[in-house]
Amino acid sequence: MSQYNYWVVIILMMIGFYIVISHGNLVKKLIGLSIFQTSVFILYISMGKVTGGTAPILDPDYTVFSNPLPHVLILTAIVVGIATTAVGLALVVRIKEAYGTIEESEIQQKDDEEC
Amino acid sequence: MIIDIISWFCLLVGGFLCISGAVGIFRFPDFFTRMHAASVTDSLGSGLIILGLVLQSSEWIVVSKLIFILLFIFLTSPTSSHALAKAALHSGLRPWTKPSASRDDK
Amino acid sequence: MFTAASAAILISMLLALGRAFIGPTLYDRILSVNMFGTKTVLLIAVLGFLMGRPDFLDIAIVYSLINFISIVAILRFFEYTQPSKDNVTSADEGEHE
Amino acid sequence: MTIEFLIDIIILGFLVITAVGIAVSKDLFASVMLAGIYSLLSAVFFVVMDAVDVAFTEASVGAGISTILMLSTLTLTGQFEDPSRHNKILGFVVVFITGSLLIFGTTDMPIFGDAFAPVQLHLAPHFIENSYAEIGLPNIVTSVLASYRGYDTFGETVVIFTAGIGVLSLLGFSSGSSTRLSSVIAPMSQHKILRVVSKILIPPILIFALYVQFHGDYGPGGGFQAGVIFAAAIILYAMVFGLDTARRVINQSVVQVLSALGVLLYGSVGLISFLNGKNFLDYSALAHDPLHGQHYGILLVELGVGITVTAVMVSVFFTFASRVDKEHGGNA
Repeated sequence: MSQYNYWVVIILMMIGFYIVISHGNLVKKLIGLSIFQTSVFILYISMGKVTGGTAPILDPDYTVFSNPLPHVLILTAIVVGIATTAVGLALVVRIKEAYGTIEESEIQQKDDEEC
Repeated sequence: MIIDIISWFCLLVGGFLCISGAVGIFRFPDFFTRMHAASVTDSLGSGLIILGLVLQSSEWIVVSKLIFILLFIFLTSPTSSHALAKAALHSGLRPWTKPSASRDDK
Repeated sequence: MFTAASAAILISMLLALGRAFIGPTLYDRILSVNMFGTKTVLLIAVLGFLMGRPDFLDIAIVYSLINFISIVAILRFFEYTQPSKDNVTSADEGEHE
Repeated sequence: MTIEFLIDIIILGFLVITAVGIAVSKDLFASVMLAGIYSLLSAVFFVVMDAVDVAFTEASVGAGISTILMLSTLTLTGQFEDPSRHNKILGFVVVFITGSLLIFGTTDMPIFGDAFAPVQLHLAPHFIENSYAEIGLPNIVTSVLASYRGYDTFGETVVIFTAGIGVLSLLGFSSGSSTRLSSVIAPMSQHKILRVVSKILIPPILIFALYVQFHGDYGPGGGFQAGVIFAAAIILYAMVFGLDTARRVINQSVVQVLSALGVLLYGSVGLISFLNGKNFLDYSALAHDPLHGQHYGILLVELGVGITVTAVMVSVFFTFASRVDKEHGGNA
């Protein structure tokens, strides 16, 4: 049971990966990508946890703190993640305008017809 | 000691109300009855749980934050329920009536 | 006692999650997302007490506010995806109270 | 087994169930809503893992902005996905093999929560023991974010700014003539109670965002979180009272200038310490007492981050929403 968190991280990561590679809809792919991303966040935060520790905000009542470094990395990664997701969604909207669809196979088909 | 007992009572009753509301949302036959179960027990349940926490806290900053949470929940939860019910009614969803009752209300 | 309260909240979260899965209409899903949000606020508040550092209630405050915004967003954008609303003229009578 | 670990197990189980639900659902609207639940759950998980600052960020980003952007995209691209999936079995095989290899890899990982794992021995003890003497702030995360790793955070802020520019250049700077047609009917005009409650709630949200911005040195919070919350209040206003009304209150070109201004503020704090003969972003150069210098530096840098994040989120929302309005004639 001691590796439970890491197993869950891998399961979530694989679910996200599966959505990205086997679904054709571009918005769905982005949702899968965000699941994948969150699983990485969970991995980092799990590694920073110390048993019996508390949140890394200094307080004279506590001596054991969890590792603050992963928290910093993930905090910025979340906001950067939403910013890049916004760019991805903007691309999807443009693709919809250019091709009339956001299904991967249909886009491929239209590209082939043009060649 | 008395305060402890009161707060435990509040937490337990609040927890019970949360579960009963959730059972309602799971078991009731249509959207409007589910919404009724959810919103009625949600307000009282969260109110009681927050009250129980208030009685347990010693610092005034914690108490005031809890009261803010309660205030926001009491403002937002009924509002979103109301807006949701209105939107559902607009979209053509009709309240569930007993199957044997007359079906002539559209 | 905090343990019992958090257990109750977790059970109701599970039931709301179930409704979010099976909910036949999208409104059921919105309802369960809303309920899930309220439960999350409560769970974070109770967890703060359970772990002995109740001064982190700011997160619960944020949730109670952001939840409302996301429900408004869902309703706002959901109206666009709906088909025509011609059949509700009778319901519109009571709008302007 | 402690109660914390038990809650950890349950929350992670919920996360897996929700992720499976997202994968299975054909209705993209339902997927987005489940993704909202997924984000709520991961925030609870972060609280259980003591990462209160991260939970704060996830709370304001995941449930709010992310859902709003996904939904506005869905109104433009359609609600349902094509059920014909070409490489279902191949995908499953690839995922299964990769997953098994990774799970095999976890046997080498240190035990969860081990205080003597390699991660805990390198930098963290220095931060935990010395940050109060060196920076003078109780919140170690803020100290590390703004001071020890200030250069890194500067880079992240620039990435957010660049993403904002990317969205603007993809979806167009101006909304053109169609807004004139739509300005007559405000959206959600039929939801009177919603409008009143939003009017009541927007000022507390803005004040709370300021509290998060300036209290971030002492508790959970900081520029990133405050920026997102501030933007969320403006987005709420725009959704309830109409995009044009919001544009009249907050001019979009001002927002675009502000997004650059935040990055500039951050960079110029670094330059000032440069000119005073210290390293780039070494805040002890800002005042005679190094500790005071650190305080000033962190305050200014967090302010810059907050301004950039707010401006980028608002301008991204405005861009998406004006597309939606154009597509659907502007009224609900």
